[in-house]
Formats: sequence, C-alpha cells, structure tokens
Amino acid sequence: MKPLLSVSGLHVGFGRDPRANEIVHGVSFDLAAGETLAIVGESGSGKSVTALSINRLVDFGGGRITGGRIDFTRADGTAIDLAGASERELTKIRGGEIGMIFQEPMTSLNPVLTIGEQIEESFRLHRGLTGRQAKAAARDALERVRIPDAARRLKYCPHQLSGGMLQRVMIATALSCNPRLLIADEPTTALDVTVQAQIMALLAELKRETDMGMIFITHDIGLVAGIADKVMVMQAGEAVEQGSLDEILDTPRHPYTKHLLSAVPHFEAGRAARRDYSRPKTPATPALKVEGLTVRFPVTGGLLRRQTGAVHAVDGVDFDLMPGETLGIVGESGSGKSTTARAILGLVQPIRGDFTASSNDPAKPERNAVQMVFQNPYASLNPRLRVDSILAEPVVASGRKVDAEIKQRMEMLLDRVGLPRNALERYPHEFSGGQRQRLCIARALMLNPSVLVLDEAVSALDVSVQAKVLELLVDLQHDFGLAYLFVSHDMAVVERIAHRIAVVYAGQIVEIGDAAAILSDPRHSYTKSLIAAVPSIDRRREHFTLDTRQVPSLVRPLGFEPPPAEWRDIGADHRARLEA
Amino acid sequence: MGIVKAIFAHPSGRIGGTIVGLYILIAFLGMAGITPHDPLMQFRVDRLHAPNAAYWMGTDLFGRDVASRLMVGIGQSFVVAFASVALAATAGTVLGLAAAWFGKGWDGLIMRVMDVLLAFPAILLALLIIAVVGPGTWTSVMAIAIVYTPIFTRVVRGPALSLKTRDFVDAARTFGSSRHYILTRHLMLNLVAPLTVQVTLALAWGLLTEAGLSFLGLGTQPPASSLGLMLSDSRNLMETAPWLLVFPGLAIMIGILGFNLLGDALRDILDPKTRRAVA
Amino acid sequence: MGKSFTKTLVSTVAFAVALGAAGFSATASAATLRMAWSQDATGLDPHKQTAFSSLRLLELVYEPLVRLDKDLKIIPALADSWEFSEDGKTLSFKLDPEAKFQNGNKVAAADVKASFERLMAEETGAAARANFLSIETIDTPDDTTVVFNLSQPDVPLLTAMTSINAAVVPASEIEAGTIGTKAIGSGPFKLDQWEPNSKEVLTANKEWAGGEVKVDGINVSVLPDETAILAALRTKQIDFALLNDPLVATLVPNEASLTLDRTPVLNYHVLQLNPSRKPMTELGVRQAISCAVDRQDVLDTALLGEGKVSGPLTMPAYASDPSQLFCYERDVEKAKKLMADAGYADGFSATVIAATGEPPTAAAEAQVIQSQLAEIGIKLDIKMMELNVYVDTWLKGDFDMAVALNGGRADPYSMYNRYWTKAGNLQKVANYIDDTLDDLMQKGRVETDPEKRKEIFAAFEKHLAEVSPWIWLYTAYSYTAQQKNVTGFVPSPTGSLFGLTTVTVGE
Amino acid sequence: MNYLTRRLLTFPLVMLGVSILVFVSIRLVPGNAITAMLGTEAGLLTPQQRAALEAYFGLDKSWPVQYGHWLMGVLRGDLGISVTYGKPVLDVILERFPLTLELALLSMLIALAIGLPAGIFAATRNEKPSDLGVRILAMIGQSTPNFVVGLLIIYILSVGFGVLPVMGTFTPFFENPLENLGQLILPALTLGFAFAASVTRISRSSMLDVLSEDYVRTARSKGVPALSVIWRHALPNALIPVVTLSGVEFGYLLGGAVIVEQIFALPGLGRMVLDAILQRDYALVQGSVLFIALNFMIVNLLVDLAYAVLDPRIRLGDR
Repeated sequence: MKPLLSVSGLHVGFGRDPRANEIVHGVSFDLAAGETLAIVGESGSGKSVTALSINRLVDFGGGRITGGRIDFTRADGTAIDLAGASERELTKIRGGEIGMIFQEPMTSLNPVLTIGEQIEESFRLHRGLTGRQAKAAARDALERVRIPDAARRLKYCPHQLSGGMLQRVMIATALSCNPRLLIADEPTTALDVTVQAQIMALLAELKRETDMGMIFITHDIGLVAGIADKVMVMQAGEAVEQGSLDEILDTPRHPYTKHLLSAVPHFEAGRAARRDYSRPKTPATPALKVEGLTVRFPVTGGLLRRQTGAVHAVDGVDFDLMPGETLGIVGESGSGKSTTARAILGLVQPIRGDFTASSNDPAKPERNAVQMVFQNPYASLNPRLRVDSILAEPVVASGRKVDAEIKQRMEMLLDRVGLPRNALERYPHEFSGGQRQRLCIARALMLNPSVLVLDEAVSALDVSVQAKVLELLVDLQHDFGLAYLFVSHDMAVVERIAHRIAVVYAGQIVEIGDAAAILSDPRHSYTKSLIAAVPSIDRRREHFTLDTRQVPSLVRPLGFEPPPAEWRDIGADHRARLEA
Repeated sequence: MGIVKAIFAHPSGRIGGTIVGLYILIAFLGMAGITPHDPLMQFRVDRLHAPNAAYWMGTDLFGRDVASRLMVGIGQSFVVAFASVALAATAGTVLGLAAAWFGKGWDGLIMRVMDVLLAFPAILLALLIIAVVGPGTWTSVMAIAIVYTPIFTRVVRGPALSLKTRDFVDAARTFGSSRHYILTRHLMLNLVAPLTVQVTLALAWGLLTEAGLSFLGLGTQPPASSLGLMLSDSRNLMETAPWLLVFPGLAIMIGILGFNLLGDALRDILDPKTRRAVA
Repeated sequence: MGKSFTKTLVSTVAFAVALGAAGFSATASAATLRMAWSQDATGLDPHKQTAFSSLRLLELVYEPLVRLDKDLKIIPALADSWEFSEDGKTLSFKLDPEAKFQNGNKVAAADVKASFERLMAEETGAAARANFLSIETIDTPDDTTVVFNLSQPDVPLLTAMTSINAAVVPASEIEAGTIGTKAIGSGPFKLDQWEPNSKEVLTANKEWAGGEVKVDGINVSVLPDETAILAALRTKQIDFALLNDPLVATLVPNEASLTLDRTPVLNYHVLQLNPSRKPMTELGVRQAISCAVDRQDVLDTALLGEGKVSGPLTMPAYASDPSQLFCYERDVEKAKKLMADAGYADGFSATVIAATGEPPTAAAEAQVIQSQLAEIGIKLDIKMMELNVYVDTWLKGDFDMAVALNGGRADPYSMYNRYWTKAGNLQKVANYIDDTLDDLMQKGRVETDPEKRKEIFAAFEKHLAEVSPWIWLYTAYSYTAQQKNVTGFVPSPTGSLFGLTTVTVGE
Repeated sequence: MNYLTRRLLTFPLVMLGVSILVFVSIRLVPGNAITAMLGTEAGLLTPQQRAALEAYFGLDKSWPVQYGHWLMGVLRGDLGISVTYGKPVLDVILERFPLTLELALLSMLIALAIGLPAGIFAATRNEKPSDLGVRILAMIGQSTPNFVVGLLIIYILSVGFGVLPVMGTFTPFFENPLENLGQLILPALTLGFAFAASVTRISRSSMLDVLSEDYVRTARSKGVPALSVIWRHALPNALIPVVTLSGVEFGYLLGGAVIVEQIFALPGLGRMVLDAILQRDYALVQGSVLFIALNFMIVNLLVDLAYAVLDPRIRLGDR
C-alpha cells in the first residue's frame, strides 16, 4: 500500500539565493494513514520549515523548495508531488486534504472575524456549503472539539476566548473537512500544562475517531511519548535519527537524541528532586521571610472610573526561605506567582504584607539583598547598552563608582557564568538566549545578594540550554550560598532545582513543602491535576482525560476578604490547604 | 559606523543616502560661498537668461545665477528644515518623556496642550506666529517647530509608555536605579531609533512646509534664497522662464525623495518589526 | 491584480477629465461681462472705504457730484454744473434732475447735504474727511441746488469731490444706518450679490441718468492668483480682467485672442527715506541715495520695463520732464562724493521695509535697490512685512527706508498736502519739515489760475526732488486684459473702472 | 464606548485652549481692523474718529473683557459678527464649509481609490519591479509641493488644451452636480495627488505587516484563495493605519487647503481664514479656528469609532 505521504530528499532554502541559504538539507520520511509522526528538534533545527514545506506555506515566508519530492496520496487515490504542484492545486489540497494547526492560537486566528466565520470558511471552500448549512456544520465542528455552548461561541471574536479554547477552535477549523493529514506545529507550547494535557487528549481522541495521518512537531520529547507512533529527530536541518517511538525513546543511537533524552529535564514525579540541602532543625534567620503578602489591582468602571472591585492577584501568601535553599513557586498563568515575585522586588505595591530579607554581608544595605532575573532574556537587557554598562548598572544605582574592583568583579562573574571576558565590550544582540540569561544572572549577582528571585528564568530557553542554565544555577547556589525563589510553570524544571515547592492557585498557596514529598505525593486537588497533566516519557501512550474546569475569576467586589486559610499537615515539611 | 554601512546595503537607503549626502555637500558648498557665481550678484545685462555655459541653470529676473542660488537655497532650506525638526524633536522628546514617565495629571495636561496645538490648523498656526514675530528664517524655524512638536510628543510618548513597562526598566527599578539613569539610559537610548526615522521623514516635511510658507511669502526673505522662495518667485515667470521653476522644483522633489527613501531605509534597518524572521 | 489596478487608474483619470469637461461648458449669457480681479473689495461703505479694490467696485454703484474723465478733467456726474464764487469761499452745484437712486427715489439736495454731513461727522470715522475740512456749512436752497460754504478758498476741494469717498448716498439709508450693508447708489450698476473674496454680481441700472449701459451686467470673480486669471482668459472663461503684476500682464499679448490695455496711472513707486533717522538726516546722504539709484534699471528689472520714470507729480497736467530733476541720471561718482562729504565715505547699514505682494513687485524693487545702493557702501537689510503690519509700521514712521506704492491724485495739493505741509496728517510718516514746501503747498491751494498753479507746483516738484526726503521712482501701468470681442472700455489714470459703462460684448 | 465618552469630555478643555490661543495670537499681530480697512489712509483719522472706529470694531475694551464677552457669546452659540462680511460669523463659516467639506471628501475619495489598490498591489508584489514602480511613483507624489502640482495642472490644461473648469465660483453639489464636480475635480486631484501617495505607502507597509501575520498563514493553510486572503483576511486588519492616516489628513483638509484654494480661486474655509487674518477680522478668525478645531476633534473621534467598527477587539474590549 502506498504511504499517505512520502517525503524524499527535501531541500528548502530562503532568500534571494535559496540554494546558498539552505535551512533543510535533504530530509526524507514516510507516513501512512492513521499514523502519527513526531518531528522533534530545537529552534533552528528546520522542523517547522519541513512541516510548512509539505503544504507549501513555506512559499509565503520567502522559502523555496530547492530539491526533493513530496508525494501525497489524494483522497481519490491519485498521487501528486506537492513540491512541484501549482498554487491552484495546492489551494484545493490545503484545508481540504491537509489541515494545519499552529503554535500560537492567540495570533493564528483572524482578530476581526468571528469564530463562526472562520470555521464556516473551510466548509464553504471545500464542501461548497453555504448559509445555514455552513453555520450548522461549524457548530458541529465546535462540538466535536468539546467546546461547550458551541452555538453561542460561534459569534465570539478570538479575543474573547482563552488560549486553550482558541487552540480547540484552530483544531476544529483544521479538521473541519476531515483532512487526510494534519500537521500540528508545536500546538501546545504556548499553553499552560493542564490546558496542554487537554489539547493532547483531544488530538489523540480525534485521531482515534478518524483515519487521519498526523505530523506533530515539538521541542518537547516528553510530549511525544503520549501521541506518536514514529519519531524523527532533527538537528540543524537534517534528520539525525528516525524510528518507532519505542526505538527512539529506549534505544537512541544518535548522540543528539541521547543528549535530548538525558540532558533535558524530564518530569520524574519527585525522584529527580534535589537532596543537597535540608532545613536546619533549629530555628535560624531566613534569607527571606514573607508574611501575608496581598496584592490587589483596582477594577474601575463607569464614567468617573470609580473603583468597583479588585483583582485579588495575590492573597495572603506567606513563606520563608533559608540561605542556600530554593523555593519553587509553581502555578499556571494568572495564578499570581509572578506578581508575588514582583511584589517582593517592589515592582508592584502590595496592599498588605511584610517581608524581611537579611543580607549575606552585614556591611551591605538590606535593599540590595534581593535581586531578580526575568523570564525573557531578550527583553530584560537594554539592547542599546554595552555589557559592561549593563553589569555596572546595579553598582551605579547603589551609589558606587565603577572602579577597578568592580571591573574585577564583572570579569569574575562572567567567568563564573561561563562567558568570555571580552563580552564586556559587546552588545546583548550578539549573544544567544542562553548567554543573555547568563548575563542577567551575572548582573543580578553584581551586588552580592543573598536572595535571587528567578521569574520563569529558563522558560524562554531551548530545552538543552535550560539544562545548562539550571546546572549553572545550582553551582552558583553552592558557591555563593544563595537562596532562590524560583517561579515557574514547568514542573520538570522545578523538580531539578527546588528544595521546597509552593503551589499557587488563584493567588493563594494551596500546598507547600518539601519538593520530593509534594511531587510524589500531591494532596491538594489542584496540585494533583497539575502533576497529572505533566507529560513525561514514562507515560507512554497515556490517554489524557478531558477536564474543562476553568480558572476561577479573581475579580472580587470591593471590600471582599477571603476567609483565613486552614491547613492540614501531611509530613514534617509538607502541608496543604483544606478544601471545601 | 555600522549604520552607514547598513544604509548603503539597503537598496532605497543607498539612493536616499546618496541624495541626502550630495545635498548636504551642496549645502555646505553653498553656505561656504563656493558657487559658480555670487548668488546675490545681479548681472542685470543677463536678466532671464536661459541655461547656457556661463549660467548652468540660467538666470533669474535680476540676472542672478540660478545654479548658485540653488546651492545656497538648498543650504537655507536645509537649515530651516534641520533646525525646526531639531527643535521640535527636542521639545517633543522632553514633553513626551515627561508625559509618559509622570503619567496621570502631567500626562493629561501635556497631551491636552498638544491636542490644542494639533487641533489648531497648522498652516494658520504658522501664519499667526509669523504674523506676530514678522517673517524670516528663524521665525519659520520656530513656526514649523511648534507645528511639529505635538507630532514628536506623540511619537515619543507611545514608545516611552511601552518602554516604561519593559523588563529592563523593571530590572533597573529592582536595583534602585535613579530616575535620571532610567530616563536617559533605558528610555532615551531606545527612543533613538524611532526618533531617527521620524526625524528623517519630518525633514522631508520640513522642506515641503518651508516651500509652502515661502509660497505665501512668509518664509525666507529676499534677497536670500531658499528652495521654496525660488519656487514661489518663479510662478509668475513659469512661461517666460521655465527654468526658474524646473530646477528648484526638481531640487525640492529629489531632496524630499532622498529623505523619504532614507527614512524608509532607516525604518527597515532600525525597526525590529520589519526584521521579522521568515517562517 | 495588476490589470485591475491599471484599469482603476485609467478609469479614474477618464472620470476626472469627463467631470472637468462638464465644467468647461458653463457660460454666462453673451451680454453679461464676465470679469476677474485678484483683490476684492473689503467693504461697501463709500465714505469709509479707502482701499482701491473697494473704490473701483463702489464707483460702479455710487456716484459723486463730479467725476474725472480719462484726461483727468472734471466733468458732471450727479451735478449738471457748478461754480466757485468770486472770493472762492462758496461752491454751488446744480443737480441732475433725472438722477435717481436705485430704490427709485430722486437724488435730492437733502441727500447731498446728509451725505457730506455724514462724511464730516467724526463718529463716522471717514478718513477722507481730511480733504473736506474747509467746508463750514451746506445750504440747500432748493431740491436741486447745493451750496457749500467754505472757511477759505480751496481749489483742490472740487477734485477731492470726484472721489467716490464723497459719494452721495440716500439720506433715508443714512437714517436707517444701512450704509455699508446695502449698496443703494445712483450709479450705472446695481450690486445684486457680494460674496467677499469670492464674487460680485452686478446688473445694469436701466434707470441710470448718466446714459445707457451697454451690457446687461457684470459677473466678477475674485481669482487671487493672477496666473489663474490669465489661464481663465486663455480658456475664454472670462471676458475682461484686471491685472496688477507686470510679469503676468506682459504674457497677455502673446495670446492671439486677447488684447492688453496699459494705462499710465497716478500712483507712484517710491523709496521713502526717513529723514528723522541718522544718517538720512543729512541732505548729502539723501541726495547720494537719489543719485545712486538707477530708476530706469529698477523699472526694467522689477517691472520688466513696464512703466515710466517719473518725478513726484504724476498727473499729466502738472508733470514735468523727469530728466530735469535732481540726479535723475544715475551718477555713482557724485553719489560717492556726496556720501564722503556727509561723512559717510564708508557707507552705513539700514533696513528697508516692503509689503508682501503689495505691490507684487515690492520685493523685486527692494532687491534691485539693495544691489544699487551697495555700490556706494550702503548695506540694506530687506524686511518684508504682511500688508497690515507694514501699514502699522509705516504709519508710526518706524522705518529707515520703505519701498512703497503711494496713491496719486489728480490735484497735486490733495496728493501731497498730507506729507509735505506742516499740518499734514501724515507729516509724521514723511518726517520732514521744509518751509519752502509748506509755503508752495499753501499757495497752490488757494491759487485759482491754472497757469500760475502749474508754476507753483513745478517749483514744488523741483525742490522736493532736490531735498530728496523720498526717492521717487516711476509710475507703472494699470492693465486690463480682454477678449477681442470686448470693445469700448475707456481706461482712466485713476484706475477707475467707470469706463465699463461703455463696454460692449460682441459675438 | 466608555473611552469615547471620556474623549468627548476632553473636548471643552481643548476648545478652551484653542480659543485662548487664537484670541491672544490674533491680537498680538500688529495692525487691526482699522488699518486693515483704511490702509495708509488710517493716518488721516483724527483721534475722535479713531475712537469712534475702535468702538465700532469693539477694540476699545481690554483683552480680558473682550475675551469674556466673546466666550459668553460662544457659549450661547453666537460667534459674533464678521466685520468684513457684515454677517454673523457662523453664517459666513457655514457658507464656506460645504465646499471645504466636499473638497476634503473628494480628495480623500481620490486618494483611497488610487492609493489603496496601489498599495495592496505593491504589497503583494513585494520587492518585484512593479512594486518598485508603485513605490517610486508614490514617493514622487509625496515629494511634490502641491502648489507645483496645481500650477502645472492649470498651465498644462489652459495652454496645452485650452480648457479649464470654471474657477472662482462654487455651485453646491445638489444644485448642479456636474458643474460642482467640474469645479472641484482639479483641486481635488491636486490635493489627492500627495494624499494618494501617502495612502499608497501606508497601505503597502501595513499590508506587508499583516500578510506576515500568523492568521494569514492560517487562512492559507485552510486553502483560502490568494485574492480572498487579501480582501477578506488581510485587508480589514491592514485598514487601521490607513484609516488613521486618512483621518488625520482629512481632518487637516477640513481646516481648508489654503494654497490650493488660492491657486484655484475656491471660496473655501482656508482662504477665508487667511483673508480674515489679513483683514484682522478678529471675530471671524476666532470663530473659524474654533470651528476648524472642533471639526478636527470630531474627525478624530470618528476615526476612533472607525477602529471600533473595524476591530472587534476595540469594539468589544473593555477599554
């Protein structure tokens, strides 16, 4: 039997001279109907370009196929070489026979058209449906992706729906005409873990219902385990290894595959948690102590902008952090974990709460005791300043002159974070993302702080880079006796770095304690669902179950105060909030 | 000088950069008095002479050499355009930064004042200013500057507001950096790019506005010459001596074209949005 | 995509041309004269308006007692006849019994009396009042007789009465206070419609006592740009036009279907010096300037030679040969010597003011004079001013030098008494007091014998040119351009358009 | 809509600023209605005559009194009497406004009719010769002073073809549409020339931006044909900058196009204000500047409304 899709010797280049500027160097693979191929690689590996070449969208991004064939078996049994197909034929095939979903659901739907109009369009184009028929078909499509109240949602515009919902709409659109092939380009990367789990479950279910072939592109080899039949690993435009799921995961042959599997953080349910620190039995001075931290943002309405309520972003958070200890704060977007971090640094004004930080060095002022590293290394370094000015900024801010001693410290820190000394004379754009994050860390260490707040500090980095930065952080922690407040949504990463974990949900800590204890034995229902949603290579072909629970609104009427928390102690250092 | 290299690597930057460079050279020659003839010298026997070997672009009503006057005129127009845009950009930057940084009442006050200036018909504003102070080079500079200040204020305020919330500014706050440091190092430095683009485009506008004011007799005063004044002087001689219209007309068109092309190129080079990666 | 774009462009242009063509066909009826001028009237009150652009419109609607013909001789208008008494202290008029206002009422002696009383009343604010100060009382013995009783003999008074500023308006309208909002005169045309700075619609007054008007009416368009007027003439949109700018006017003869009429006018181009400011206080310096200015060269350059070098007196009856006047031949050597004698061998710097666009040649004149005076070391700074700012500055006498176009009169006394008599209203503008000049002016005012008057004013002119408080340059032309089928226009040196009454529009 | 209401609330404030600015600046200009009317003859006035005229023109009171008096009038809807026209200022303005409004609309129509398709066309041909051609034309359009364009049009038509639309008058559209369009088409083309060039440039660049958006890729992945991608998916998103530019430009044109009105002898608002300034018709200057400023702000408000129509994020958002 002919495969659904057979790619052979695919070369793709960009720009005026595509041959000289080649991104994909001869990739070949086959895909049978009903089969799922996962293409795994880091940014720049050419995985997306390969995928976009199949339905030839790459043409619109300035790319050209410079060699190879893409043989596709059409619904009527005829074969076509997509690499040489005319735009006319491609228009029929796209959407009709090859569907595609993208990474960013928020930007991948047209903001000015309603959800309904965008789904209907496929039916109009490929099925010739019009008017009421098209509308009915669109509603069915939405129901198929388990969107509640589909009829009403059809009239919504994209900005009125959450990312998860939008990705479902994208899936509904892509699948509306029952394509024979679905290309999913990092469809869950931009989503929270629990939402990611739901989308994965949905895709798996839909695949089971139809006989559709699927190409699933991801950087997260853990995610692959749940869905793929075959895996192709790409690096620098080449397919370095391909094979069945089990072959790749269990007996990787190519060093890069091995590296991906070993070096990259994978979630191991507490087994990988750090054991290099234990809390002192006797009470000691914490590096940072937070009590009853509460941040609220006013909600205004009406002509006079009178305050009508408040967003309870952070509601009565307390914890302490010992020198040399890492507290991981985990939660999903909107949970208030970043706001907590920002409040500690004074970037947002808490309405209540105390925090005290103690300095490593009694001679130093307390206000420099806490420093922060931000999520996006591209945004947190001023692109117009040279590295030496960037590193000098905290020093200048604290009122010191930049003298030889400071210069020396700069060089020492650069050495320490693994950057060459000549980096001082360069600008941020000359560095990669991982290097920039190292710069940010060096900058944060300039004033010799006792606490480092790391707000999603590795989230924007490629997986293998993540691992290296995490290693660096651990080393630095030992060397400088730092306390880390590590804010992240990524359980696998938190597992590698945290000694203790605080799970934040809707502005409140719901579970806090020893990392291994919480990850292996979560007690709060939210923690449980969070951990259940984390993909992992161990959970091979696991069937995710759908959960449509929504994050509760944090907007409360004026003057609302939450009831005091009640806690249940589970272990020596493990307690969870009582649930109603 | 990476920027110069980048401009000359850009197709429209190459043309625009060459034109602007050439004009600046001509302007300097004109200002330094290195012209084929004395631009003020009235060779009255040679009045309204068509272009020939002695007068490359002919002579005007007074027998003055058009080519020489054009060189000086380019200089004069450039001085007006550059000075007014520099003033407007400076005022706009200060006001825009203040509005963005202090927010609330200050923002409201500054932007309302700018609204007043914007809502006031520009040419009438210029006219009134000139009528009050009396026409002349520096009056037109001031008038054009006042008309453009609100535009620059808006150009600065928008990006400044968004820069204010950028991570590196937050980072600076966590170090306790001073307001002055944040404003100059983090905001100003990053506003250089959008400002450069706007300034280049505004220069083109400045040339046009100078021409418009001169057309109404409110710009540069005789016997000095500027492109606009030469154009407006030529209008009743359009039929008798077409070269009087053609050369300054071409000069102004090509000059503006140069600034526009350069502005487009700078936008491409400096604006990260257009440098978006493919695929 | 490419095709549809080209199509859009082509069809847009085609649409534009079609629309444009639709506009071209609009023509007025043959007997209505379509006229254009670039400057419109600024008001309708004949007593108050002094702008020439207003007067030439009001002359078509209102009438004075007497008017000037093309040779500047005084001829009847509302008055059939007039005479001075022996002692020259009464002036009596006999009115045309047929004369009627456009509201149907006869023009009566009472209207004349009321009009002059209004003119003389200070609360009216009529600038022309200054010319009628010798009138003491006005008697109206009967309906058609008006007698002006004067405080002293005043020969120029009669000439002053030819001005439309001395127009006779209906007494009833004065009563109603509607002068200036409704134009009800006794003249050859009725003003049906006036949209300031846009257009006027005039219809012929069938009842006009002065004769028969040959056209049905006049439609005036205000086209502020004179090249647009020329374009409109070329495309036969208008029949008749007034032009100011010689640069435009000289293009008219190139067009086969158009004729251009040039009329020398009384208004004179002048470089006013301010003799109260150093170093113009020095006679030698003023004379040096006079000698250094090449009047013909200024005329040739700034006005393309369109005009005539002239002394202070521009009216043909009194004008003398300018070559006889002091230093009317350029003499740079003499000028330099005069400068050196006055102690300014190295020259000096001064500012000359000029009004933007008034006259259109002002900037050019200033520039030529600047280059001429540079030859004797005088460095002139040109300061162009918007007209009103200029007028304000001029009236304050706040200038070193001024390029000006000043109004001329048919009578030398009315023309210059404001500047060169000790009591002249604009004495502070002229800033020059000279007993000889004052003396000659006073003599000229009361002298009734034309020959003797001529002698007096010839002496006045010679002296004025010699002491050079101002440097008189030349008089220009007023231009009327018309289609070949427009005939019968009689131009006047005063720039009056009264000659339109005899115009016919042929086929 | 809340946002729009708040914008509306700033109107009186801005208008107050404009009124003070115009009131003071016009009085700072040397010369007044008396010298404007009488010219140099004003020197012949006796002090009593001058006082009488000052009273007549309302110049005899102090500035604050004059301003207060005027402002009270404005609040009652009375902008005063124009001394040149001898009519209420509002009447004069409203007589001139139809022309200005129509000219602005017509120029915008021409600009959009030419600029939008040209810009979109160029965007789809990015960096190809036809794109470069359009861009160069647009640049030239933007680089030519409009009085040069106007003078050339008049010259070429009158000398080359011996035809020219009637100048100097204005026939209201509803009286005789053909004649009306005949009068306005050339000035509108003159103004539309540079305007179209700006629209071309902005629509090209905004279309280019939009064409590289994710949702356009999504549309293509659905098999939406090229034309439909442009018109249905890209254009509505690309229109916002075009609307902004057209709005600003239109707002300016509503203030009158002084130079073009001068060249084509159109009795529009721009020339009226210019003449009013030259004739020191204070009431008319003040009234018309206020009127123009109000129009400008209303146009800006309409632009904001247009955003809301175009973009549901603004329409439905909780701004």
